[in-house]
Amino acid sequence: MGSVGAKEIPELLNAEGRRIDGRRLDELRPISMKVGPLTRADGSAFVEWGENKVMAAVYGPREVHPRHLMQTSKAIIQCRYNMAAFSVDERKRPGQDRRSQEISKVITEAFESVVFTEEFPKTSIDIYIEVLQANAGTRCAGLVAASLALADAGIPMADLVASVAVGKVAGRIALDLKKEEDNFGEADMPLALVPQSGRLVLIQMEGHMNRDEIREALDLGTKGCREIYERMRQALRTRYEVPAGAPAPEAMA
Amino acid sequence: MGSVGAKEIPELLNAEGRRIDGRRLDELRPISMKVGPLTRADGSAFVEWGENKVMAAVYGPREVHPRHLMQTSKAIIQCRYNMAAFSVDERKRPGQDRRSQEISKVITEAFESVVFTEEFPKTSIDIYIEVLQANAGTRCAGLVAASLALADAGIPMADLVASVAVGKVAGRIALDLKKEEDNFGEADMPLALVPQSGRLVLIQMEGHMNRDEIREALDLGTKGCREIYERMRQALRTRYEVPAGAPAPEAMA
Amino acid sequence: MGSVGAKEIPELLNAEGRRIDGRRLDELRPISMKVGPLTRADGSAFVEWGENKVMAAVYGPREVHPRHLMQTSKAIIQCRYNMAAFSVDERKRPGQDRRSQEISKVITEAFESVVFTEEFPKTSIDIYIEVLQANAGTRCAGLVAASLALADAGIPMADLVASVAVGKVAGRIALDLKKEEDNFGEADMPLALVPQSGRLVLIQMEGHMNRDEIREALDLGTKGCREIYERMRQALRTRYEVPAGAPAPEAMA
Amino acid sequence: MSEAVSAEIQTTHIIDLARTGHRLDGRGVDEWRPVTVEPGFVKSADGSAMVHIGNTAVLCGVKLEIAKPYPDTPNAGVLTTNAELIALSSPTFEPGPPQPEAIELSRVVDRSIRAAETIDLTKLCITPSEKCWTCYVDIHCLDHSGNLIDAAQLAALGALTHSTVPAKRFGVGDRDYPLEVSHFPIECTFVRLGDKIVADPTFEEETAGQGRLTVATDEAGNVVAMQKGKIGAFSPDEVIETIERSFRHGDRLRNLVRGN
Amino acid sequence: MSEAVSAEIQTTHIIDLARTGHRLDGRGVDEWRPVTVEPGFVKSADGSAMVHIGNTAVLCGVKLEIAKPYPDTPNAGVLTTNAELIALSSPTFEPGPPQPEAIELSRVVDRSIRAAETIDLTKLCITPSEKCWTCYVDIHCLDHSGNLIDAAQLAALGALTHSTVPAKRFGVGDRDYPLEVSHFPIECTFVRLGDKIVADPTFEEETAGQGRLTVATDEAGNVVAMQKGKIGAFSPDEVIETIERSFRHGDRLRNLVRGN
Amino acid sequence: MSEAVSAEIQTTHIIDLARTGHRLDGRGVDEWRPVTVEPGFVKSADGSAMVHIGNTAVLCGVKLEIAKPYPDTPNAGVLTTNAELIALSSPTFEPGPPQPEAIELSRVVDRSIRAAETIDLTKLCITPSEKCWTCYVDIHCLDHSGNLIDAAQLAALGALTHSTVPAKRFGVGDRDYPLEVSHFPIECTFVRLGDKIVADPTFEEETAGQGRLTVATDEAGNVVAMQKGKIGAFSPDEVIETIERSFRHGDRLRNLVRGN
Repeated sequence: MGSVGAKEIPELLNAEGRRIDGRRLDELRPISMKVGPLTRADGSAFVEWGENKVMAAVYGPREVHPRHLMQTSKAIIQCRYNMAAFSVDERKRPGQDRRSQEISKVITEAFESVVFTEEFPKTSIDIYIEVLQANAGTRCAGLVAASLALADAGIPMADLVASVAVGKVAGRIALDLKKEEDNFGEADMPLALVPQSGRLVLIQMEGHMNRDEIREALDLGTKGCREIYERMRQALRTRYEVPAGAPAPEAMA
Repeated sequence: MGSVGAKEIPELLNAEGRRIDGRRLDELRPISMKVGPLTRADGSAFVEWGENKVMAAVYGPREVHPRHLMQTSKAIIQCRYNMAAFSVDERKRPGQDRRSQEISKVITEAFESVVFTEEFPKTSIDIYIEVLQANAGTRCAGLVAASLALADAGIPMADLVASVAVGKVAGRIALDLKKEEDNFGEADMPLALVPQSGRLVLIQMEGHMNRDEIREALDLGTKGCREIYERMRQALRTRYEVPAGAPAPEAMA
Repeated sequence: MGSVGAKEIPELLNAEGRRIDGRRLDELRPISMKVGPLTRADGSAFVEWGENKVMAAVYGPREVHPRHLMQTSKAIIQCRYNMAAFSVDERKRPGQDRRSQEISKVITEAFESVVFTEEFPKTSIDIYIEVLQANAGTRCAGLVAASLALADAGIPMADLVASVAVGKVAGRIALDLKKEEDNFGEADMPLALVPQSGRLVLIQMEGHMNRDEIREALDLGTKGCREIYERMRQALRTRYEVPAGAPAPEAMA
Repeated sequence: MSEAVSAEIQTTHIIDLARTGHRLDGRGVDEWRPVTVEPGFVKSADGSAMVHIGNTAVLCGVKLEIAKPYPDTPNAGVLTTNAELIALSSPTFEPGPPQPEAIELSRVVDRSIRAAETIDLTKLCITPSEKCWTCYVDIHCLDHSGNLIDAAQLAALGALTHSTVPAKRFGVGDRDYPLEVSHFPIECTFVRLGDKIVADPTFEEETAGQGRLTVATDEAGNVVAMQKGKIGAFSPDEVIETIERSFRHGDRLRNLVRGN
Repeated sequence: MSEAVSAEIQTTHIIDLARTGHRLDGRGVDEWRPVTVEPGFVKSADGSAMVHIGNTAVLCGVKLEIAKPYPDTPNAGVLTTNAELIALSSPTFEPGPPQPEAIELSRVVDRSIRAAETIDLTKLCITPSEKCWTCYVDIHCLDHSGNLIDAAQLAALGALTHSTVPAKRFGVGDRDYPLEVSHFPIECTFVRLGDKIVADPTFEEETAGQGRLTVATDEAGNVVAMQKGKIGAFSPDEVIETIERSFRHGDRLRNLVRGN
Repeated sequence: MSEAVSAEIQTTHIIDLARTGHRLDGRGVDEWRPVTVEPGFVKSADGSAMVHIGNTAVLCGVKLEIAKPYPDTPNAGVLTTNAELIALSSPTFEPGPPQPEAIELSRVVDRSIRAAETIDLTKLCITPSEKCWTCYVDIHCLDHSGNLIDAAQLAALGALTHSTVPAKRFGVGDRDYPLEVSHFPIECTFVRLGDKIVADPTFEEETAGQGRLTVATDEAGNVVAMQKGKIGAFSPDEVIETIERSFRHGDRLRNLVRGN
């Protein structure tokens, strides 16, 4: 959106209603999730989603550092979303830029809305998300990976958080934008859903959508999140080899 | 002073002894002071002085942050003088540069010389000065605004601190330089006076003045500070609607 | 080593086996050591070695700053190696660059290997090394100066640490490289020796040396360190006017 | 009574009040505090506006300078938004580098202006690949009594709307001329208090809030930006309802900025 | 039992074991954990390799960009190595600017590659004094289970060995071509445990270690870099012995990187 | 006895002594410690001077490099003064970015040199708008035993007075030549101790001091810079008296720097 000066705009939707990579408007990119790939972290997950590769790790509940952030009535959540220098086309200088800091903040707030932080006063639950290869939707992939890592670490929470972006591409509402769609589309709206409550804990949006389009996008995004949610539960089942259909989310602690 | 490479020097003093803006050598620029414009701060003041606009706020006495600066026998004063990016002709990068840090230091020391800090051990009195529009003499305007904000916050002090700059312009000693006079004049000397004791708590100077000129400048500057002082008392009276002539400075606490 | 694009390579070794400054391969540059030149520090030393001038100061054992680095079972050593802006041909920006930080780390570890840190739990021993004029081998000169400053501060240690660099110049193993030899030679290997134990507490190396050359370099470097060690003992004797041959290193505390 | 306890009591009180459709300052759930926009407050800026929303005060200054276009946008100028949550404005802010809250503020304001194509950046190009205008939008918060985002966005839009391109001063034109503003996005922020979603929250309401939602709408009926913030959640229906309310408030505030 | 006390007991246990030639994970003194090198892990990089040494995981990505040569090396490109000990990889790391440990890591890896003349930098020059390639070697540690230096160096060498120079993409050539790698230095790290010097230390062995020694050797029988680290000391004879062991391990690991 | 209490006792003692015109080290109120200026201390600098005032030791190095003039001063070179209060020089300093004390020091020294027009910056221009000399004045405090400002200013003036412009080395001239120094400002610092104002304060006197005043005078009878520092106040008459004393000391110190 607003890509001033961009030269050639690819055909984002063909006559058959297929997108640049052959997907339908309501179709997710291929996704695979691996729970527990890291040994030092308390919980971890690796998510490959389209051409995104994202690793997440969780440490805690543990001592708060720096100390002055400690809260006496609950755990604090500290999330750090970071992109590897080589994860994007043009090398990104190492360190947190403003975009990373904003994303870290909204992801932190999304998880603060579901983790039972009051069970661990005076501690910190630290979430690290590393984007190793990026192709639009990294914050959603990061949320999914972090959700799995939190479950892997045994952090009690109301539900897994599922996430996907929805947007407007060639005038149509489309699920799970890839890079070209994000760059040349008309709108992008990352969402994160708590499936059991049906409420959104992350909403961002940029571009142009009218009332009806927003409504359609929220519907499609919610549906996409529920699809992701099932994959997440499957990944956790695979990890722990629990019989299918069993674990109520409350039991994850 | 020392403006290397400057192109055109304006006529700073005309045949009638009038300055670039029509003032006499011993005349202040127009000044207005408003006490208490901010609601979150414990004390505040807004000063418009010539084309300067300066806001000051005081917080405290309050907990010291960072902790290791705490002093067991008295309050510390932490003053931060800052210029808004848009306050000067060429945009100033946000953040403290070396000039701002030096000014913050000398203003801090000026107030440490009059505030009864020993009454509030282990606390901090924080003074924030924001220059919103700058036209020479901002540190003096900031001192005046901060003085009023301290009084507004009820911080006990020996006296209000009054401040003005004096300088040398077209070979003559002049009060309260404006930007062109500061840029093309021969010397600039900001002063801050404690009127009741007749002592200076801030003195800086740059340029060229001989013994006699310095003497004359100190006289004129002291006189200017006393004039400012009366305006400050008036502004506080207006704020608190105290009958004129009443408040002994010790009672300001 | 690896000086890409360097224009003219000087003749580093002449037909008589003499180096660019007339030294033999196993010969040290002139060296002078002064113990205790500074009055504020607990211990200090100034070393001129070839065209290097290095000042070292030691403070402590004293309170640890920042606090969270404190160790309950021993003193921590904090060493900061720093180059003055004017110490090198092309002005160095003030502040610690990555090279300085690495050198500070390896010097810290060298001294942690000999200082009896367990005698001073919960304290810090701070070593500051300032390179005022640099001409290859500054980390070795810094180690020597710091060693003397530690002794001057009365810090108990197993032994003085002696240090020298050895390298490969025009195909031959040479002691104590100067700048041209370092720039145009084939290898550089700074060493720090604990003479009484015969063990190395600092080893770094860069360049090309085969097995035999490494062996020869370790021999020559060890020998060089022992020569430096004698000079160090002499400098301490001069400072304290202790009869020659007396002080067992353990008694330095 | 400790500060934490008193804050918790206030939070409970604010939420209880909201349940009955009331607010601490007597406003209705969808009612704003008085809003004023004062353009031209700072003479040293190329454009500026002081905005008050109740006691909340935000000053924005715009400066234009000449720079080189970015290699990937050779035909466009540059827009840069920066917000400073200076310690003067609130006891909760500290001096130092921008904290996440300030970064989010500047990015959310920037996003509304950029997404709405408020400024046509190609018109800020002077010579392609060579010379362009960089437009700095600097937001200076003076009194943080709640709803900084909307005050900051209004100040930014107000400052841009009354800005001058200093072409003559920089020697790239015969005269200075007004900066062209193509679209007027307005950002509206809400917080959840129990089952109510209130507009234009005060500082106390933000503290008590259980989720914050900001919606930017333009004059053509588009949503151009959204941001959910703070701990809390919204149902899709609540989002839709909030968007409708944002359209209504947006029209009124837009007229205020444009001086209609 | 406090964490410090339990760490001390483990240290004593590890050193006692070593005295008898044993290690916690059953390896011999000179035995390595399984090593894998997976090139091409990251598509967005011009070259990359994921390296595992046991549980230790390090990812390296190489990016080439066009820059101006340094004035003192007008005929050469630039090689820049950077290592991030990100907090994800270990409970002992914290977010923030690189700490001494990360700086040492990147400098030790860089030194082996630079000293061995792995990349002929003059071949990265495009137009002398005007244009050259800057080759960024970014090392991202993912799981710190000991011996990060060797994993990082192997990842860097692996990524360089499988890198493409994007000449076509940057418009300075007709086609992208493989980056030429001239030499293959391999770094081997050891720690002292009592009187034994063990290869490829785990995290626990590094913590217990009484001195660390890293030796980089090339395929022609040269030592190209060394670094002693941590508290502890080595005799010259021990250094010589460690070098011999590094030559042996180096040959095996070199084949792994080169895909032989 | 705590450190704070012992410092307070010393302060009281110093002020009591001063009342009777005495000082801890036996000097008179207007008496300086021995001053030495050693030019050429550092060979790697283009100019340098080591200055001792009693035990206080400050080293200044000057380096000249080629740069581009600032757009607003196309016919002038650049002078940059930087002071490092390195932790080596005093138990009260810590490593890290310059603190306010170091910033004030460098700015006060810089102000005297700049205001006195010590160096004619137009003579540092090589090609207008294209090329000029940047003159870096780096001040390195080695032993802080009081009166750093005067020691630093003397070191800076001494280094500049004995500097060489490396025109040949940088290929912009046939030969290196001496930097031309046009004026010789000298800074003199005083602290108030009760009703006395003493010259050249020691570290202990600065700690006990109730206000510090620095006056820079030139060889033509001008005051060129002043700075009041620390908690305390001065009457206008005291300022006048201090200026007179600065003129007297200035003449003597100026001869020392110029080697007369």
